[in-house]
Amino acid sequence: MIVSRSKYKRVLQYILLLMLAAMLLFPIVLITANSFMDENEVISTYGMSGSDGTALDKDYAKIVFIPGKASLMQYYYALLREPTFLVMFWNSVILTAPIMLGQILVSSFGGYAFAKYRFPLRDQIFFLFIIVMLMPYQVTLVPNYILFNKMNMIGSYLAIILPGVFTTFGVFLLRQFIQGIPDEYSQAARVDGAGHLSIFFRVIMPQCKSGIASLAILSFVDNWNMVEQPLIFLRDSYKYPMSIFLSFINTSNPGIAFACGILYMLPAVLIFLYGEEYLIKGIQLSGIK
Amino acid sequence: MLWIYGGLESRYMKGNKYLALALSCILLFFTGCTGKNDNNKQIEGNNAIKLYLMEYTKPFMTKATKQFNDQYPDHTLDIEYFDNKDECRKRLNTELLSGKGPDFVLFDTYTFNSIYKALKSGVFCDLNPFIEADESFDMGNYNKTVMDCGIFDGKRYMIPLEYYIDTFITTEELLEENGININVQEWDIEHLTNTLKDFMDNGQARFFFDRQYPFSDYAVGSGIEFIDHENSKCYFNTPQFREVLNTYKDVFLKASVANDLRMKYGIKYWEMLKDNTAITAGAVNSLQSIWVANSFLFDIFKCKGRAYPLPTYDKTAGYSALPFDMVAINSNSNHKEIAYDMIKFMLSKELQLESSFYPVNEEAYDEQLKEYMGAAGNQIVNIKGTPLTTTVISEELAGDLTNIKNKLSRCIVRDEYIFDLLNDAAFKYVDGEYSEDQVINELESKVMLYLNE
Amino acid sequence: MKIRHREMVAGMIFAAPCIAGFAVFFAVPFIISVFYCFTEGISAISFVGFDNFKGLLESVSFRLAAMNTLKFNLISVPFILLLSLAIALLLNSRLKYISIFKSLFILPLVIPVASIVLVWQILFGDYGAINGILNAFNIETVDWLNSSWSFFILVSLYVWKNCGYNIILFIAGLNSIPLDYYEAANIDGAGRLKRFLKITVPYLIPTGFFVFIISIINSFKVFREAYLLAGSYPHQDIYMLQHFMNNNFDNLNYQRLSTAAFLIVSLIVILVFFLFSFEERYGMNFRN
Amino acid sequence: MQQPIISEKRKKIVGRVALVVLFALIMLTFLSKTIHNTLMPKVTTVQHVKGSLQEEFEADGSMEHSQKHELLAGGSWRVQEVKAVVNQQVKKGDLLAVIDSHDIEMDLMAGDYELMKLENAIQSYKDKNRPVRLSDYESELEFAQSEMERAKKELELTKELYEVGSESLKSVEAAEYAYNSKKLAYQSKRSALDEIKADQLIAQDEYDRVLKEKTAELELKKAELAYKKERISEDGSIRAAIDGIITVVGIEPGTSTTHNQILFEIAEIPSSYAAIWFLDADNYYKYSIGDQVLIETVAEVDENSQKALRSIPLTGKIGSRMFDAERGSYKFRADIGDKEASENILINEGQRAKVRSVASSPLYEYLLPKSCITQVQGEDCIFVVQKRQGALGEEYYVEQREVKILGQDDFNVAVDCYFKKNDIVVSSTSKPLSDMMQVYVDKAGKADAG
Repeated sequence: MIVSRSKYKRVLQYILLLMLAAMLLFPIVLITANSFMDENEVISTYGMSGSDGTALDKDYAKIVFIPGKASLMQYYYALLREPTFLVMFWNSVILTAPIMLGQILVSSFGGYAFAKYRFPLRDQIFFLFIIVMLMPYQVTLVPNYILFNKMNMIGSYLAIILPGVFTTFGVFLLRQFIQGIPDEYSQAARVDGAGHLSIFFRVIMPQCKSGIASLAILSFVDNWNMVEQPLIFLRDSYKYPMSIFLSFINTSNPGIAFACGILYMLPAVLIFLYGEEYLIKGIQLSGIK
Repeated sequence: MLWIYGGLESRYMKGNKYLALALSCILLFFTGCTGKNDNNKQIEGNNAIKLYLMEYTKPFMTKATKQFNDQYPDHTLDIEYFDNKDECRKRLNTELLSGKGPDFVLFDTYTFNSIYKALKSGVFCDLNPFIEADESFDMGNYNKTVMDCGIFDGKRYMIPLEYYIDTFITTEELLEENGININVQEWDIEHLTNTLKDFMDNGQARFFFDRQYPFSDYAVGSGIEFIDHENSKCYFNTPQFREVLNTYKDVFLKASVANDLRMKYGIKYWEMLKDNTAITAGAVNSLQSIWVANSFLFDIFKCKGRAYPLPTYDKTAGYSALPFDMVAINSNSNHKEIAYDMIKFMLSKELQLESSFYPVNEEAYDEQLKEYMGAAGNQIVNIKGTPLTTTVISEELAGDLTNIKNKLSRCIVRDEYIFDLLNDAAFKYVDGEYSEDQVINELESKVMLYLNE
Repeated sequence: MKIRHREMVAGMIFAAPCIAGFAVFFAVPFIISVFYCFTEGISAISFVGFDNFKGLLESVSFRLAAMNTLKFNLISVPFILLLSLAIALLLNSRLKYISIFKSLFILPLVIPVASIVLVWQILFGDYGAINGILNAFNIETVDWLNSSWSFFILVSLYVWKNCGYNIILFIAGLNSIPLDYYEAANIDGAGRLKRFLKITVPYLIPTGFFVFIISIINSFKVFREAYLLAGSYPHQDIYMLQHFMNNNFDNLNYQRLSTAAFLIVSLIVILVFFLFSFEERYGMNFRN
Repeated sequence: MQQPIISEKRKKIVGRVALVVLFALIMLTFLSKTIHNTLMPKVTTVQHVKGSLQEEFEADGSMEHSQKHELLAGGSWRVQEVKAVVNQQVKKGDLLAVIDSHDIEMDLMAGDYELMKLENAIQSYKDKNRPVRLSDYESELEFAQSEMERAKKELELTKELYEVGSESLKSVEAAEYAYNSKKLAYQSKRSALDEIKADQLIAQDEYDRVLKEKTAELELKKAELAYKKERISEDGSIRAAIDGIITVVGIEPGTSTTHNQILFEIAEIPSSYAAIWFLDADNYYKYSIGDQVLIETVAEVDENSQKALRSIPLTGKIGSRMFDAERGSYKFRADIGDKEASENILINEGQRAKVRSVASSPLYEYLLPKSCITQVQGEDCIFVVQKRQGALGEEYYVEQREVKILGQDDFNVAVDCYFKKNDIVVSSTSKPLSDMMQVYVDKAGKADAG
C-alpha cells in the first residue's frame, strides 16, 4: 500500500521533472535539430526572408523537430563558405580568453589578500567591490567609457578586456573560497620559514584549484555571451563577437542561423560538461557563509 | 553576499555604512550647490582650422582655401578629405559627440543618426552672437524660413546652405488631355484625391507621379506638424496624420509609378512621359533639374512646363522645404571667429551659385533663375547619352517657382532615425502587414521614447 | 608587532593589483561621472546644479524605463523564486538519474542567449509558430513582440536563463539542513506540510535572501535578452533602463548617462543596505 | 553515489572532444579563408589615364572643286547650242556655246549706244556750267578804284586852292561829295567781287564731282562692253576664258538667259578640291573645325599615260561648319590639304566621297578601356576597387559609380565621373559584380588604358 503510494508519487515526480526538463530544453533541442536542415528548408519552414525581417510569403513558421532530410549544409556554409562567421567566433575567443586568464591571476592574488590578511580599509574596500559587483553593466560602462574616451581607446578590444580583467566578482569568489581553506597549512608552512609568496603558490594555489576552475567557468560563461560592452565600445562591426553577430544573422543570413547558434554554444556546453561540479561549486561559493 | 556582511566585524560595517552615506551626502551637497558658474574652458589648439569634407567638395574648397590663406596668413586650413561617406559620418558623429572633431562642420541631413540629439548634447555653438556682432551680415539676403530651421531652443546652431522643396513638373496641356485640372490655390490632399479618382478609374497603365515618394516626403510635404523636437513631443494620433497616411496608401501610391516599373526606365524619366506612363516628372528640386525637365517636356510635347509642389494637408497650409547641406561650428573649437568667416564665405554668392539644390542666398537664386530663363536656351546638351535641345524656363514656370518659394511656411530638418521609422511603418501599412492603429501606436511609442531619451 | 606590520604590507602588495585596477577602471571614473552629473556641455563644461536630475526625471523615456524595470523585478523575481524552489525540492528527493536532471536544469545557465533567442523569435514572431497555431484555429493573431505580451515573453526568457542558478543555490541550502531535524520531527509525528513549514522554510530563509538578491541583480542584466530579442527600440513594455542607457551611448550624452548611472547606483546601494539590515534583524531569529 | 568516477571519465572524453573541436575550428578558419578567396570574383584592374580618343566617324559627302570661274550671261540671250558638258576638260578659247549672234549685236549696239549717250551727257553738262569769268569784275573794280583815287586827288587840290582862296568853299564841298560817292561805288564793287568768288568756289567742286561720277559711269560701261566683246565674238560663240574643267553648265539650247545668269562654271586645272558633307544635330559635334579628315573618293589618275578610275585616299582639314536651315543640318566643308596629291588626279564635281575624321579628340581627363563600362538598369557604370578593413583584415571591394560617356573609339571610352588620384577600375571580372561586392584583385592583370 505504502509502497504503491510511494511508487505512484515517484512516477508523478518523474513526470513533473520530465515536463519541466522538456520545457527548459525545448529551445536547445529545437536548435540542435534544425541545425541539420538545409538552407531552403529553413527558409521555407520559418518564412524568414533574407532581405529584411518581414517574411516574403506570409505563411506562418512551423515548429519542426525532424528536418525533411538531414544535411550538413548549414555547417558547411558556416564553417567553410562564410569566413566571417569563424572570424566572429575568434573575436569572441580573443575577448573572452584574456579576460578569463587575467581575472584568474588578479583575483587569486586579491582573494588571498582579502581572505587571509588584515590591512587598513580592507573591509570597506571589499564592501565597495561587492556593491560594484551588483551593478548592471550599463552603470559600470559609463565610467569605463569616459575613461577610455579620454585615452582614445574606444574601438579597441583593450577597452573591453581591461575592465573585464578587473571585475570584482573574481576577487569576491576566490576570497570566499580561500577563506574556507584552514589556516593550519599556511601556519605550518610559515613555521618551516616559507615566505608569503611561496605560501601563496605552494600552499594556497594547489588547494583552490577547484575554486579557480569555477571562477574560470563562471567568467567564461559571463563573457562568452557579452553583448553590452561590444555594442558600446566597438565601432567596427567586423570586430564584433559572435553574440552580436548572431543577433544580426537571422535577418542577414537566416539559412545558417541554427548551425551558428550551435557552434556558438558548443564551447560553453563543452566546458559545462567538463566542469559541471566546479560550476555548481562556484555558484554555491557565492552564497555560502 | 549577505553572508560576507555577516562575516565582517560589525564595527567596520557600521563605520562603513555611515561613512558611505555621509560621503555621498557631502558629495551631493558640494557638487549640487556649487551654483552655476560658467567657466568655458577650451582646449588649447594650434593655428590649424580642422575640417572634414567629402572628396568631391575639393574643387570649390580650393577657392575657399585660397581666400582663407590671404585672409588669415598665420592660420592654416587642415582639411581631411573622405572618399567614403559612411566613414565621414562615423568620424563626425563620434568625434563631435565626444568633444573632439573639426572646428568647422559641413554636413548634410544624413550625416547624423539624429541631428537633434546631437544638438541637445550641445555639439555646436550658438551662431546668433556672431551674427549680431557682425554688421556686414544681413539676414535679409537669405531665405528667412529656411535659415531659421537651424534654430533650436532659440539658439541658431546651424545654417543651411541649400534646400529643396518636393516639386513635380508637367504641362497644362498634358493635364488637360488627361482630364485633370490643378488649381494651385486649392492644391491640397483632398483636391489631389478628387482629381486623381477619375483619372485612375479609367484604368489604363497610366500614372500621375513618375515615382513613389517615400512616406516621409509626402508627410512633410503635407505640412502637418507631427514632431516637436523642442518639447520632444509627437502627434501621430491625429485625424490629419491618419488622413495623410490613408491618402498616401489609397491615392498617392496608386497614382505613382511603382518602383520596379520605374527601375526599368532607370534614370531616363522622360521616357515615361514619352510613352505616357506618367504625366509628371517629379523630384525636380533644383533649378537645373527643372530646366532640364522643362526642356524635355518641350522637346516631347512642345508645351511649356508648369511646376507644382506636393499637395498640402489643407489649402491654407504653406509648403515645406528641407535643407540639405548645412554648416555649423564645433562648440569646442577655439577658432570660432574664423570658422564663422568660413560660414559667411560659404553663404557668399559665388559659392552659393555652385549649390546643387536651391541656394539660400536669394541673390544666387535669382541669378541662377535668370541664367536659366535667359542664356540657357537652345543649347544642345547631352543627358545620359541622349542629346537634348534645351528650352529656357518660361515666365509662367518661373512664376510657379516663385509662388512656391513665397508660400514656404516651414523648413524641416530631417532626423534620420525618425524618418526611417516613418517610412518603415508606412511601408508595413501599405504592405497590409500593419493596421492603421498599429502604425500609429508604433510611431507614437517609438518616437516618443526616442525623443525623450 | 613587527610581524603584524609585515603581514599588513604583504597583504597590501597582494591586494595591490586588483585594488589598483578597481580604482582605475571603476572608482575614479565613477567619481568623475558623478561630477558630470552636475554639468552640461561637452568639454566647455558649466555647472548646472541639479538640472540634469530634473531633466532626467522629467524625461518620459526614463520614467517609462524605470517603471518597466521595477515592474519586471516585481513580477519576475517572486515567480522565479517560487519556480526554482519548487524544482529544487523536486530535485532534492533521492530519485534515480536525479543528477542527470540536475545537470539538465542547470544547462540553460551556460547556453548563450544569443543562440537561443532565435527560438523565441520563431515562436513569438508576427509570423511565428504560435500565431500559426492561432491562425489554424482562426483565432486572431497577435504580434507578440510588439504588444504588451512582449513583457511576459521577456520574463519567460529570463526565467529560462536564470532558473538554474537559483536551483543550485536552493539545493545547496536544502542540503545544508541537517537531516536529524527531520527525523526528530518525524518522531514527533509531524506531517509533511508541517515539517516543510517548521523546518525547511526557516532554514531556507537565508538562502532565500541570497537568491532574492541574485535574482534582482540578474534581472538588471535582462537587457541582454531584451536587446537580442527586439533590438534597441523594443516595444514600450520591455523598454528597460538599460535600453535607455545603451541608446544614450549612441549620442554620448555624458551628463544623461552619468546622471542615470548615479541614480541607479544609489538606488541599488540603498536597496542593499535595506536588505542587509533586514536580514540582520530577522535572518538570525529563524536560526534559534 | 559513483558521481566522481563518472565525472572523471566524462572529463577525459569532454577534454578530448574539446581539443578536437578547437583544432578543427583552427583548421577550418584557414581553410574557409582560402575557399572564400577562391570563390570571390577575380577582377583585373586598370588605372584611368588622361588622353584623347582616336575617334573614327564616317560621313557620306561629295567632292567639289574649290577654285572656280563663272561665265555670266550679259543679258537675255537666246541660246542656240551648248557645246560643253559637265566635267569636260576645256582649253582657253574653246567654244562652249553658241548664242544668237543677232542678240549679241543688239547687245553690243545697245552697249555702244549707252556709251554714246553718256559721253554726250557729259559734254552737255560741261557746256552748261562752265566757270564764271572773274576778270571783268576785277577790271571794273580797278576802274572804280582809279576813279576814286582821281576824285581824291581833285579833292586835295581844291582844298589847297581854297586855302589860298582861289576856290570857293562850294567847290570844295562838291569835290568832297564826288570823292565819297566814288569811294562807296568802289567798296560795293569790292564786296560783290568777294561774294562771287565764294559762290564760284562752291560751284567749281560741285561741277568736278558730277563730272567725275559721270566719267566713272562711262568707264564702267566701257569696261563691261569690252568684257563682253572680249568673250563673245560677233558670231555669238562663247569661249572658255581659262584652261579648266567644266563644273556647271547653266544653260540649254533654246532657252534664253537672264542677265548675269551663270552660263558655265569652269574649275581651273590643276585644280584643288574640297569635300562637303552634312550632319544632323545628333552627331554634328563629332566633327569640329580644324579636324583632320580622311576623304576617300574615286578619281581619274594617269597610269602610264592612260587614265583610269581609282578610289584614292585624300586628307583634308575641316574649314567651315555652317547650319543649313532648310536641310536642318550642319554643312561641313574640308579643303584637300596636299596639293601634289591633287596635282595629277581628276575628280568629278559631285563625286561621292566618304569622309572619315581621323582626328584624335580633344584631351579627355579620364580614359578607360571599353570593357570597364557595364550597364546597370540602363545606366553606364564602372566599378572602382576600394579597400576596407574587413573581417579578414584588409579586403578589396568594388564601388559602383555611374559615369557619363563622353565619347569612345574602338578600344577606349572617355568618361565623365568623379575619380580620385589613384583609383583603380575593374576592367574584367570573372563574375558579374554589384555595388560593395567583395572581390579578389588579380594584380597580374593590371595594365594601363590608352
